[in-house]
Amino acid sequence: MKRIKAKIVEHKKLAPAIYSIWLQAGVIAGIIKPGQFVMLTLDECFEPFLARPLSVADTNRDKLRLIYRVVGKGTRLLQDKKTGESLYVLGPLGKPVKPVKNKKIVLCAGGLGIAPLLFLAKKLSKNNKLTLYFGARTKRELILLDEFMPLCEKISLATDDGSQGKKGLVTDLLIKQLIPNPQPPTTIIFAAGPLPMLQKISNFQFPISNLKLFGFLEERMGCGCGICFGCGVKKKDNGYVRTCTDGPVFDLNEIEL
Amino acid sequence: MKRIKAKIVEHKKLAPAIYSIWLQAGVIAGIIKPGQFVMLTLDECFEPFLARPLSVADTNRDKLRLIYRVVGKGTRLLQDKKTGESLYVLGPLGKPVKPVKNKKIVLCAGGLGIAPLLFLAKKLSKNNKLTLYFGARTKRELILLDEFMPLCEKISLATDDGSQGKKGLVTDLLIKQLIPNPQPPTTIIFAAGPLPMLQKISNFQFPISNLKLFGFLEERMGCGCGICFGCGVKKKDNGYVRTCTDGPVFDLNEIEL
Amino acid sequence: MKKTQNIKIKNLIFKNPLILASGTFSFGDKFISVVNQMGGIITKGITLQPRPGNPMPRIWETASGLLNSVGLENPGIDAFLKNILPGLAQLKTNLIVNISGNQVKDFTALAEKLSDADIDGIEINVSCPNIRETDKMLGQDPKTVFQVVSAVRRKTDKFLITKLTANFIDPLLTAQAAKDAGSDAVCLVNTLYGIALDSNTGKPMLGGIFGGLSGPAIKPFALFCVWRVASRLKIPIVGCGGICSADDVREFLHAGSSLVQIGSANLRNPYAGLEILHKLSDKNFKGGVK
Amino acid sequence: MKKTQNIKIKNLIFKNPLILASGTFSFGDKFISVVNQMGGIITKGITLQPRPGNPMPRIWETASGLLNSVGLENPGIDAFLKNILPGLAQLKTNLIVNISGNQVKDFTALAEKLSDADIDGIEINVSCPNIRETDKMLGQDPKTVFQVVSAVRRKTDKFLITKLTANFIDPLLTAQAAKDAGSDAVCLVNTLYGIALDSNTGKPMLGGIFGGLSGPAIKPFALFCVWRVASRLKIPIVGCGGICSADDVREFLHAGSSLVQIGSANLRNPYAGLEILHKLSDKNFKGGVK
Ligand SMILES: Cc1cc2nc3c(=O)[nH]c(=O)nc-3n(C[C@H](O)[C@H](O)[C@H](O)COP(=O)(O)OP(=O)(O)OC[C@H]3O[C@@H](n4cnc5c(N)ncnc54)[C@H](O)[C@@H]3O)c2cc1C
Ligand SMILES: Cc1cc2nc3c(=O)[nH]c(=O)nc-3n(C[C@H](O)[C@H](O)[C@H](O)COP(=O)(O)OP(=O)(O)OC[C@H]3O[C@@H](n4cnc5c(N)ncnc54)[C@H](O)[C@@H]3O)c2cc1C
Ligand SMILES: Cc1cc2nc3c(=O)[nH]c(=O)nc-3n(C[C@H](O)[C@H](O)[C@H](O)COP(=O)(O)O)c2cc1C
Ligand SMILES: Cc1cc2nc3c(=O)[nH]c(=O)nc-3n(C[C@H](O)[C@H](O)[C@H](O)COP(=O)(O)O)c2cc1C
Ligand code: FES
Ligand code: FES
Repeated sequence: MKRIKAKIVEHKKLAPAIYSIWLQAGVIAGIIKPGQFVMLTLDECFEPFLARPLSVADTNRDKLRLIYRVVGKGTRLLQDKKTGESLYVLGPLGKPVKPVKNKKIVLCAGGLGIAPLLFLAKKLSKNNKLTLYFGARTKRELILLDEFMPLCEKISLATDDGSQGKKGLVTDLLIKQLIPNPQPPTTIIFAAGPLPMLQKISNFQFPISNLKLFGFLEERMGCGCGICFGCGVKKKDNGYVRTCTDGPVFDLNEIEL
Repeated sequence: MKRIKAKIVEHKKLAPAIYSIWLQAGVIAGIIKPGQFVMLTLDECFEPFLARPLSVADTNRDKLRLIYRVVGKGTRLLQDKKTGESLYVLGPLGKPVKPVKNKKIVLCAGGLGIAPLLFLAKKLSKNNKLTLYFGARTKRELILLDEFMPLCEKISLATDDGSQGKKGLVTDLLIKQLIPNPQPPTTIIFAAGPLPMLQKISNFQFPISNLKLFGFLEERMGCGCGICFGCGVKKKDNGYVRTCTDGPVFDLNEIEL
Repeated sequence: MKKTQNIKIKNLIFKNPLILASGTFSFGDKFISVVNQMGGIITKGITLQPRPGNPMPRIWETASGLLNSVGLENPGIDAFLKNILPGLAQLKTNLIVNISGNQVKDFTALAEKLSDADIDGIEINVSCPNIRETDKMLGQDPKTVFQVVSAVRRKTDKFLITKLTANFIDPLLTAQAAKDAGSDAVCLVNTLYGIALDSNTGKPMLGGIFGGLSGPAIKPFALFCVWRVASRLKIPIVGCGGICSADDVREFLHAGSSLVQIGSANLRNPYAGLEILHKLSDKNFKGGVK
Repeated sequence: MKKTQNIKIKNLIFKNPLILASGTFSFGDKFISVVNQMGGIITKGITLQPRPGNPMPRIWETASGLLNSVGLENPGIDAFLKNILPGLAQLKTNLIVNISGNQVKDFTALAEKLSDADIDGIEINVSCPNIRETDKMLGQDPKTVFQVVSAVRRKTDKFLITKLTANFIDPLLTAQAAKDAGSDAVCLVNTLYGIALDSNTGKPMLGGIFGGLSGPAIKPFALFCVWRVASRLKIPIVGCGGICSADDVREFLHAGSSLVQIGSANLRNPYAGLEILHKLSDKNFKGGVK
């Protein structure tokens, strides 16, 4: 794990309030894997005091790509940063997703959950068959589709307002399209998105034998690196695990959402 | 008094760590007078929490010019602001210098004290004879000379390192050059600069009858507008006056420095 | 802007829950248009004798807050009544006078002098960190709080707020004492103790050596104090500490305040009270944590 | 970097004044290279029985600080001794175990179990805002502090730090009690109480409802507590509260601390301790305010 001052090499808007940023992040970019994340410190000043967790959406040698939505103080500060400016990056953090082969991979993204799934898709597409279910509020937030196109066999879209794809929740779409068609027993679902989406998927009884079901959790974090015990997730068999060091990707059968 | 969101229309470096900034400050620019100042709030965030006082160095219709040295958190934030960005300006604050006619005006500036004296010089030069004594650390910090040139009959310079003008303190220069030459009884000295400079001038017994001696004080401020009682200056005849509402320009015979 | 709801405590009606805090808005003589739109204004602390205040610097900025050791600079009660109060007669809001002293009899005398004055209430400040004549703040001992408030109550029928400290004392104890002594409300909380030193020389940064810490930095603590007292004692609470936004006001109302005071935010921006008022919609708050 | 000076208190030598604060650096099992360069590390608080900790969220950011209601999540003393401590044997710095409990006999039992352990000291935490089994913190009563520290002292010769609160109690009183009971040092101060509410719904933001406030926000108050106790009582002080820079460390040393703890700063940046160490030159500090 390293903490480095990283220069912004590209910063662009993908949709209203959604940005993609490429950082020169040296060794961190070189070793980080899908499922992992970084913590960003945006300013020398103490407001905000804590660093902010963001998933890795892609890498390219010593460059790291993050995709974020502006929701509060920290992301607003990030939005204001210009190409050439720097910020601090701590990483890689969390456990990488274990590489798999010859599986049927179902990716289910809600909103910005698409970001970590892009990195994952790039790694898994060589040796597996990928399907993407992607839901967003509206057409303009269905970002990154051109990048998923060459990676996936099939892409199904949903929007809250029906402006593109099915109108409604992506989980409904997933269940409706997946279930009538028997799935191979090698199916793995990776879900990333808001908590209600993960809960819905976690609670649904998929009629798929041997189904593995992983969720990308975005629990509120203190340190991001295992030292503050601030990010516990309840295990089904009692006790807490840490999102930051035991996750953030969890087998949804093992935890309580 | 008003508080307005002011756009930066020009921001440029005059010397290392010294900047000139022009703000679109609407009505504030229109009514502010020499001797007065503004308080700047740089950020929505609470660090720094308080606004920062800066003297007015010039105006042009609805535009306001400030000249500042980067010394800490607030001025560093200001330095980072780009043309087109905005900040909050509260003003006009403080008492204007009373306009005078047919006087011999001696301006004595130490460092950034030159900023408020520029605005004053522009107003007084029409009806008075001006002399400028200006001391700075080094040649590069002898800023704004080209703007003072047309306003003053005489300019005398000093630098700490002797890189331009006399080597040494501007106060020594002032005393040395002013005193051997009898001055008219209509002389007014306006001094702006660091506290030790003002103290030296205040304590010196100028052999000039009817000499008026004014100093621009830069006491640490809370509100800048008379509501917190945080900026008292001790009067010689006991009690405190407020730098922000009774000053910041004071008759140096009336206060204790 | 929707009209905010009147709040009535005892006989006093506040047109909205926002009060400008003592020491952060002069005597109500500045920014009159702001003052008039607030629910009330509390004057700078007044003492029996004039006080010149502490040496400079009196303000030291800290992370998301500030220390002050203004030291209760004020002209004394007689000069206040004679020179300042008449100028406040036209104010269109509740005018509350903040009083301070070293001992019970100071407060008795102050209350007596104010009992016929044209003011809407008195805030009894037993929590000023800049009163140095006594080793402890008066407000650090429930018995003393009871004595001070009783003494004032005997002299006047005016609306009384007792302004409490949470420095080294559980404000629940002193709030109970203030209530028992007949205070109509309590203000929670005054500044925390604080000090700043020059990291090179060790010299204190404030002329008064130490001072009171205020601003957003203390908000979670102030809110805790309000929440603690509100959930255990029935007395109207005026919340105070770090309030800078309409959301902050809502938090304090939820925690159990009936009114709030805006202090340091005025230093940052003298129009803060007004801006907060404009953002405060007419939601009908019910006290208590959900 | 110049070498910083050793600090010796009782029998224990600290190679520099920087200690990683309890609860902000796991058990010393993470970032070992950082831990080894510090003057010491204090483990997450350990209790007699395992504790699962509080529900989420456990951390809530505030202006220049944060609230935590982690709730002393820990595996309990037996599991700590069996599973965690052996892994810490190679640490090249002072390992101090922070212990917490609801009553005196918890501390007695904890001290007994630790008395033969391979550790350099014990920090007695009587100031945790997240112990909810009792209405008051143990550390809010000087008599209780005396009892707890005496009980631990009877069971062990180990270096003892008593970690005090300044919530609603003058730490001078509890520092005196800790000293009288044989504590080798006191740590000033643990977190302040704090709460945050959803401004719309009034719902508490922390799973544990309220929590402890830490970070730069509380620094002026923590420094005041150190300064107050240091100027009135002779006992080594470990300063704590909002320390984020070498200048902050110097301020605390000037105020009268012998050592300091770095807490929240580690959450922001786990290398904070190391960065502060690099900036701390070998100035020979003399305690006391100039
Ligand atoms: C492992 C991990 C990976 C993440 N990856 C991404 C990513 O790739 N792209 C992205 O846009 N976001 C991601 N997030 C969420 C992101 O960290 C938050 O949006 C961000 O920290 C908000 O910071 P802020 O200062 O702008 O908002 P704040 O001002 O702190 O909060 C604004 C609002 O967002 C809510 N919020 C803040 N943090 C969280 C959180 N962790 N969980 C739930 N609600 C929160 C607050 O309650 C508040 O309502 C990730 C979070 C985690 C834990
Ligand atoms: C009426 C008035 C007019 C001023 N006009 C100008 C001007 O035209 N140009 C200009 O460059 N500066 C001017 N100043 C000074 C300016 O306000 C400070 O330099 C500025 O506030 C520093 O802010 P900061 O956040 O960068 O520094 P901080 O981080 O707050 O402090 C950095 C250093 O500067 C010192 N400092 C900060 N404020 C003051 C102060 N008011 N007096 C003395 N020392 C201080 C601090 O002690 C510290 O050592 C004026 C001050 C006043 C009161
Ligand atoms: C500069 C300053 C002066 C103050 N003077 C007084 C005073 O005279 N009397 C008083 O009761 N409180 C005084 N206070 C305390 C405030 O009224 C308020 O209780 C405190 O600052 C906390 O609120 P805040 O965080 O909103 O500022 C003063 C505060 C400041 C910042
Ligand atoms: C997340 C977190 C967990 C903490 N856990 C403990 C603990 O288990 N035991 C303890 O004595 N103090 C605990 N503390 C308090 C810190 O050790 C420290 O005293 C306090 O945070 C003030 O210092 P700071 O402002 O540098 O953080 C914790 C603090 C934080 C932020
Ligand atoms: S965020 Fe600190 S332990 Fe996970
Ligand atoms: S700075 Fe507040 S009264 Fe002058």
